Amino acid sequence: MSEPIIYELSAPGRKGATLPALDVPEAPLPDQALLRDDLPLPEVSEVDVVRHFVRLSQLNYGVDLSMYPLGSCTMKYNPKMNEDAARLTGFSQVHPYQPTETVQGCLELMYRLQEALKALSGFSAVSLQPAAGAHGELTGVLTIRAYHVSRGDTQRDLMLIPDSAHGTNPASTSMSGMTMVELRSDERGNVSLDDLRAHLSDRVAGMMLTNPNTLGLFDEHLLEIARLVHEAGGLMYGDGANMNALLGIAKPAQLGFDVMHFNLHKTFSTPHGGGGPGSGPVGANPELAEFLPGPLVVRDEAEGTFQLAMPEHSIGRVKSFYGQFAVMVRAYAYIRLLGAAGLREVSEMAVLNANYLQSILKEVLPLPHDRPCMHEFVLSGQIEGAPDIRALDISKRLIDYGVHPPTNYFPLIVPEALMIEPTETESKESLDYFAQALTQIVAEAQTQPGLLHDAPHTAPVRRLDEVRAARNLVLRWQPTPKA
Amino acid sequence: MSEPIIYELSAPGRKGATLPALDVPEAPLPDQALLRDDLPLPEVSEVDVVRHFVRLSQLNYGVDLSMYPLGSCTMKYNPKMNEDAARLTGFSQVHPYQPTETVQGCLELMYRLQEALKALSGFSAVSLQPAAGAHGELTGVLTIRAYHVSRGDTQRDLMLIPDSAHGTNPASTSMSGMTMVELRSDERGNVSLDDLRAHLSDRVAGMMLTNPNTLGLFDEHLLEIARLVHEAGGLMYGDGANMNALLGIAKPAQLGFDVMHFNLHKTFSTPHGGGGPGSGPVGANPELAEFLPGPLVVRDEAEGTFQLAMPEHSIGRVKSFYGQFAVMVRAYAYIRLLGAAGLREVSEMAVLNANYLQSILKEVLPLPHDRPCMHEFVLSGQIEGAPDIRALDISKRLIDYGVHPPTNYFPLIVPEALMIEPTETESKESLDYFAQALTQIVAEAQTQPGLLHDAPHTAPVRRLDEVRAARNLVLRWQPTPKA
Amino acid sequence: MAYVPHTPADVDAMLTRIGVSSLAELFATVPAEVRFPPIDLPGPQSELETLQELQALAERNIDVTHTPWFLGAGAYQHWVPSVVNHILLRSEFYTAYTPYQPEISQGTLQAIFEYQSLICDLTGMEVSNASHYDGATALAEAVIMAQSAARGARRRVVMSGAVHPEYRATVRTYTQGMALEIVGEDDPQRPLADLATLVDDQTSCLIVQSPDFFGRIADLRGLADIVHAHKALFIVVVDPISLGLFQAPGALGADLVVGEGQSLGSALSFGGPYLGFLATRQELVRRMAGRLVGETIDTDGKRGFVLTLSTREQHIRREKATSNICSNEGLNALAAAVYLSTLGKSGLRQVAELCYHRAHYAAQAIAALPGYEVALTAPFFDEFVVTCPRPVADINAALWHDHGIIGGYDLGQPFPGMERQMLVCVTEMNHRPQIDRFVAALQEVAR
Amino acid sequence: MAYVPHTPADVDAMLTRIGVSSLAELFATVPAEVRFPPIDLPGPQSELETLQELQALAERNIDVTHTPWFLGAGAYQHWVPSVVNHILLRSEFYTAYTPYQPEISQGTLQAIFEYQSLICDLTGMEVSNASHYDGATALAEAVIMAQSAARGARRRVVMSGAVHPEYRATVRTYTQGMALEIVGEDDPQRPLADLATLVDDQTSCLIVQSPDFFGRIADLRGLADIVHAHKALFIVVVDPISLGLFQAPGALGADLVVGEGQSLGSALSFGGPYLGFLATRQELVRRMAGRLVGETIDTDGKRGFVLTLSTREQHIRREKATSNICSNEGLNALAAAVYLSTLGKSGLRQVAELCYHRAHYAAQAIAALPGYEVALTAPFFDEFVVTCPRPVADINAALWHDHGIIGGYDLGQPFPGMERQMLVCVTEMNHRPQIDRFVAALQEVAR
Ligand SMILES: Cc1ncc(COP(=O)(O)O)c(C=O)c1O
Ligand SMILES: Cc1ncc(COP(=O)(O)O)c(C=O)c1O
Repeated sequence: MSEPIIYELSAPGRKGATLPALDVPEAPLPDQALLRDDLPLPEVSEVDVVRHFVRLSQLNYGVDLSMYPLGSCTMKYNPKMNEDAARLTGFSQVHPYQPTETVQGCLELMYRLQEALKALSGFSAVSLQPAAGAHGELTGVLTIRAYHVSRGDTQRDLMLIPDSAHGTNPASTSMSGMTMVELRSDERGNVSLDDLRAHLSDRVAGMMLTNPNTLGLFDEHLLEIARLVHEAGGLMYGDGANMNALLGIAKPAQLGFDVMHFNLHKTFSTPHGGGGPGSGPVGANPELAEFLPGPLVVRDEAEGTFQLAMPEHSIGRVKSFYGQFAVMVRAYAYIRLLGAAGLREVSEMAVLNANYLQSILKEVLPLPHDRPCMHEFVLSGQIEGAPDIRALDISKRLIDYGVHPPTNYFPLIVPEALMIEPTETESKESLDYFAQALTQIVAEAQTQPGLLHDAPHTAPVRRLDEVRAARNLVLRWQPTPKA
Repeated sequence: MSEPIIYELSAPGRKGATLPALDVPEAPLPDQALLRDDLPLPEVSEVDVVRHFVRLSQLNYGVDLSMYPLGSCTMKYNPKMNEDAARLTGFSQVHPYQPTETVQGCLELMYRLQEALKALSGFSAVSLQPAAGAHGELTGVLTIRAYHVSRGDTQRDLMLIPDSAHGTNPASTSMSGMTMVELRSDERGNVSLDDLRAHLSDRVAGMMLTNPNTLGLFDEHLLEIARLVHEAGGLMYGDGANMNALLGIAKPAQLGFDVMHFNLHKTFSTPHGGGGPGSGPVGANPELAEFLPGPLVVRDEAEGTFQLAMPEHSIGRVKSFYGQFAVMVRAYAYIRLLGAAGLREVSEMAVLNANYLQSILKEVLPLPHDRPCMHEFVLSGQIEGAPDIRALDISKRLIDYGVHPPTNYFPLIVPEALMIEPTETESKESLDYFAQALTQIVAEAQTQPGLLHDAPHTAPVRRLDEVRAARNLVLRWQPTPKA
Repeated sequence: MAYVPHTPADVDAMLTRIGVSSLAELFATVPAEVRFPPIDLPGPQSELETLQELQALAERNIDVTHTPWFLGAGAYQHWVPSVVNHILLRSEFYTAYTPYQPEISQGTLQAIFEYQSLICDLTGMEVSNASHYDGATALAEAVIMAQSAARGARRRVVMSGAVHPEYRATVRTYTQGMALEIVGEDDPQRPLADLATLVDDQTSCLIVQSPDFFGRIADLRGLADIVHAHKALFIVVVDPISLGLFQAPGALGADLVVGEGQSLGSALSFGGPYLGFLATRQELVRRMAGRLVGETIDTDGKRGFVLTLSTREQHIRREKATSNICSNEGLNALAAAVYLSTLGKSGLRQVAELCYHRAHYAAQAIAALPGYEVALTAPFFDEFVVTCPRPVADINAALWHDHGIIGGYDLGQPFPGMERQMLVCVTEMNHRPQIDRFVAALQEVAR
Repeated sequence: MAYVPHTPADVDAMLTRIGVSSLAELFATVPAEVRFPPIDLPGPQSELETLQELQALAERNIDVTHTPWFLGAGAYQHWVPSVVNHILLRSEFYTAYTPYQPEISQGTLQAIFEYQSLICDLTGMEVSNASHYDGATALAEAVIMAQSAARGARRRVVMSGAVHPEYRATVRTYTQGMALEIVGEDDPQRPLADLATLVDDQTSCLIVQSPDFFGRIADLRGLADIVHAHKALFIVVVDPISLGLFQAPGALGADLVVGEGQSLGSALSFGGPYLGFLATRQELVRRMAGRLVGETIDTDGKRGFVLTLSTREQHIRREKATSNICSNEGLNALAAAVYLSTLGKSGLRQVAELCYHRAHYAAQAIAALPGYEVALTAPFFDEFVVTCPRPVADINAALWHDHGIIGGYDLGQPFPGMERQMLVCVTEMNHRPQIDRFVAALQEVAR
């Protein structure tokens, strides 16, 4: 049975909510032309709503059900404590424009989070305002732009971006008004130093680098890259999506980055919500700090109070208010519970898990870059003796084994990429199960490829026709016209 | 994939919880002989626990998924607001032995609930202590016993109970030390007046009657029955499981009952929890009030405060503390939101739903007592042309249609009983779907009985072997001995 | 109206189908003279207003999370991991009925099977049922089981006076129609060896509690032999958290172990709903009250769970059932299963140790206060008796009004003559600064 | 350690399989000189202590539920039915990623499809995307869409000064590298007809807000024609709750409708996470930023939902994508879908009416106070400007310190010169006694 659309459950006159009676005189309504006559929303009861969305939820797969090794997404367990913390009335029922004396708790939490991110990254300032990773990128790139502009270095309009980068990096660069230059990767999965040298010039504003990169590899020439870019007058932007490999292992600022975004919704365990909300704070070194978006939280040492303040040459605000506060609560709770030692263990176990799985799976599928990985690794879904099988088929078949597929077709430089990030919250048993499933699927591909082509077999729906969806756009429910 | 037992997920040294460090000096432990050496509990991580129980939950069917017409159980929608109310810190984090001045909010809520139940039932006192329906029965029967004993009427040791009664009625009677006498029902589903008259004597302590009875029928001689029992010196106990038919329709005290239990977990929408907690307050008329279990909440009119007090000749307490407080919060919230008008509408719609469904389904399956019903009705699962099909087969097949089966084999006086209680929270669409499913199943029974015998086909497990479970008792997990 | 999905058009169509012309007609069998009575209740109100009203009531209570707290006496403030409530909010669990249809109730059934297993391991017993209303009623049902085991032929029950007073009261209420003789309660300080001398061949059971109501760990060694020599049953009431550290009664010959499981993941909630647990030996299983979940297989041979031995229960046995209990405390049992799984082997021990060491730290500090006395000789777990220089009622009033502290339990309430005895409880929720503050406050309110 | 399931034995076995002898060896590629730096953070602590610490921080804030409140200005206190949070706690929803694997993400996908449908119906538009970070960024993206629709050939943006100041700031930040000329903001009181005269053939879009930042309902009639005559796009910023009562911008010729969806079921949470919505006409769909869910069928012909038109997005189009947005506000969009479904046709209208009538009641009462002025001529929804006898900063301080009331928004903050202007917000959460109390307090603090 497939679940109806909420509108299909509607019946005229049905109600889902009770509201207080009007306790003041009715005011006259303005000119009828300003008012709407029809509000075509559904009419359903509370029980309809609950059943509908509970049933929908059961059609979904989440970390709370099983392993979710979606590469680049750090789908770790989301501690339940954090959900409770974020829902405390004193956090959830607070207005952003209250007098600061009435929100000292919120401000102190933000301040402590800024400090913790600084401690982990080595940056000298952090803005919590950006709402997600890509938002942090735009912020960072605009910050770099503002820096150059402030120095009169206005010709710097190029951003170097490796071919392994996430699509948001080029897109963020475009939004900033700059132009991207793609750099090749070498056969060990590093940025090609030759290609880098070839593109350095006084038009280079900076470089956007993900490290460990999207192959899960720590660039072997990282310090050298940073030196070269800096020598050319450029700045290093860090895409911190892969920070889960580095907590207590290395500080990005010491690795040569000038500005970087964090993903609280990856590294710091806040739930991804089926597509957000995330949170993408940006850290910067002392030269760039004054350009960060604000307001930031500062501490008035004399009074012991916390206040909001705009950095001196801020690029401006990148959204309303102060950022994704309820996400920050969760991330702070996580950092506070684990402490320095716990966070380092997070990265150690994340990297251990990835290497363990890689050591097993490289015997099952091609591993284009065969060297120790960090928190994730990328296999190629090309199976000997099964030329028709694509990475997508393997992924869909994994669904039948009850685990979420890896990321497909990213990074672009690996053909039929299967990007696997187990995260530290998976146990050895869980990894062994995954390895076993993939091994079995590869065998199936060779003997019964139909099993893969027709997969998934056990999901709530069979394989969906994405081409049809794009050709014949149906983006909203509409009543079927009465015949 | 079936879900492992939590012990099967255990690994030595794995931890699911973090605890504060010891901040006081260690005290010497007592004699080793008083201490245990092994604590054979599972060792799992927090993520193991969450996934395990989330996956288990998905194997369950609840009201939040779809219709649950389990007769006699009043499986109505459980409003979400009530869950929030019961979890308010000021209710959930309060100790029963706090000074009463620090729990005035709890006491006032209990007081208001007592008053509301009195208003709905016409009784003059209500004890909120009993924990469930059966517990209320025991309370009520002991109250009746205490009344007779207090009058020196000690020979009264018989309790009249109709053959349609729920099994808890005879069981409660036995626990009180009294003996039950079963009364026949007549062909219209009423208590047989002749049989009643035949059993009245000065040994009769009282009668336990469910009204509407478990056939969903309002006894046509109710006032007469009460008169006869009272004349014989007996008292009328009401099993209030079916109160959902009577809110604002009739007050049990005015129908002749002397003492009755309410089921907050049925009539007043508190969730059943997969088998409790319930709550079974008992109401009594003025003569019986002094025997109720306590403490009750009384109002000090002078001070405007609320206090706990034991009724003068109380049978004693029937459990520790004051009853299922968090359940009371939910029930009170429900009563308060609906108000007098809303509660009457509850019963009206419950009765409307049952009659509507009965009017359709009596054309599909035999309806042994064909007259207007109250909030539920009982069909017989005997299908013409399908002699091998039992009520259970019909029920199991309903599972494949995505709805919960009715109650089976109760009441005992209807062969192959299918007891159907839709409740007022089901919409007409929902009832029509159910009727259609049952109609289709009856047709299947006649043409493809195997479909029913082998049902369910779509549940997490196939039909389970209950005989094997009882013969080969496995009531706990134990490690398989290492070979 | 809220929670009712009927539109006016629905109602009309349904009445037509039924063949009546009004809703009132549906109630024709209700005697006219009492039909549709006025109900003296306020009118409907919105969800928003209702929740605000309840919030206001809730805020008229003082809650444990905002106050230092030293009150136990049968209901305890213990840490509940966040996961517990998140699982309890899974509505497939809480909006289900008792699992009468096992094929769509495997979640509840397996969870209860796990609960039974965990209780067995904790208590050292062979069988646990699916729950009772609370510790008090579990004890009452255990006494009735002992009666049944003796086939009603033994009328004497020996019960320690150091069993929780409300449990003892509940046993008396439950058994008031059974003509039992309950002895041994008179002196709560009576040594157990002494108490055991009351057991004779007319005795169905001996009931002791450990830690007892006064917090003392009882030495149960040898008692089972005495009881069994008289073919009676040995019933032990325990605090489940103490079993993280102390010997399981099963290892000491208990026949029935019962107790209050509130500490295992249920909120204090002003006294309920709580969780009665009851565990026993395999041979008594058919006399056991309550529900039991057993393992079986489905028609494909796959493991599954069902309610079993229902022939003991009232649906089938009616007046001959082992008990009348029907709805029990399923959701609290689920909470206990989640709690015990999360804490696990090392976590439960850690909780018990924190309670033990902090309680002893507090006891020592209070013992050193002028005017206060603490009996430090008998072993105790997380509760102990303090003899105060003034009546506990006065001390507690001063603690609350002047120091914002909720003191211990006033033993003068159930035990006339003990008005100066306070039962102090210290758990893992009371950290050292809180204990120190309590001790300092006690000193100040000494006179 | 918490949240990490590895036992020492696991770690050993895994290291062996990998072929290294220590964890440290796994990090050999990290330059030795910066490897394993000390981290200046406190040590680990338990869940109990962490939650207590957070609770203490939370209690240092004053929250809306305990205080009369008249603050809006872009973030609103509205009633959220209990069902919303219960659905948000379904962890199949909140622990999922963006639905890249549609076969196991139908829950998220269908919910977003429903969200898109609801936003279309509410705004009167044809297409909605799956969300933006908030209202401000939705507006910035709408401006970029307008640029793109003009193929980058038009550099002028006409924006009303009565658009939320933080939205205007965000537009400027986003577009700072795009060499745009943004005009019209200088005078927030400028009549819209006047503003429209700034639209020329170099203009990509006209941006107005209704209700505007000062609460006024704008009469949008005729504006679309002017804008379209110049082949520019008409962008309207709206308050979604006001659409329960007021005309949908889609019916008034808007090309893009954006706004803050926090009011639709998201908590205030000190400013985030909120929900940006963006809806447009069918012909602009390929220029649209953000995710889109579309209907399709599976291989059995069964209805299902997928992310679609991803060719617009950065995974495929990279530097040519319509936007860089990737993670958006999925869970807030789910909240909005649940909220709008629960309130429904009649409920949303009722909420809007309560806001409207109560705000007008308050406005009239305040207008009657000596020293205060309220412009009652222009139609408004639930916010209005009060001219105070003293600076708003002083009035608010007195309201808070002497009366425990959080007053309105100080318009002097964003608009120098408006220090005596207070933006007062009244919603269905402010019942009459609260309003009366506020009015009385205003009178008292007048000097
Ligand atoms: C490497 C990388 N960079 C950037 C992003 C964008 O982050 P967000 O989705 O938070 O905007 C992602 C998201 O998956 C990513 O993997
Ligand atoms: C008619 C009737 N009486 C009594 C009971 C027992 O109620 P409880 O389960 O609350 O003990 C039930 C329960 O189903 C019932 O239906």
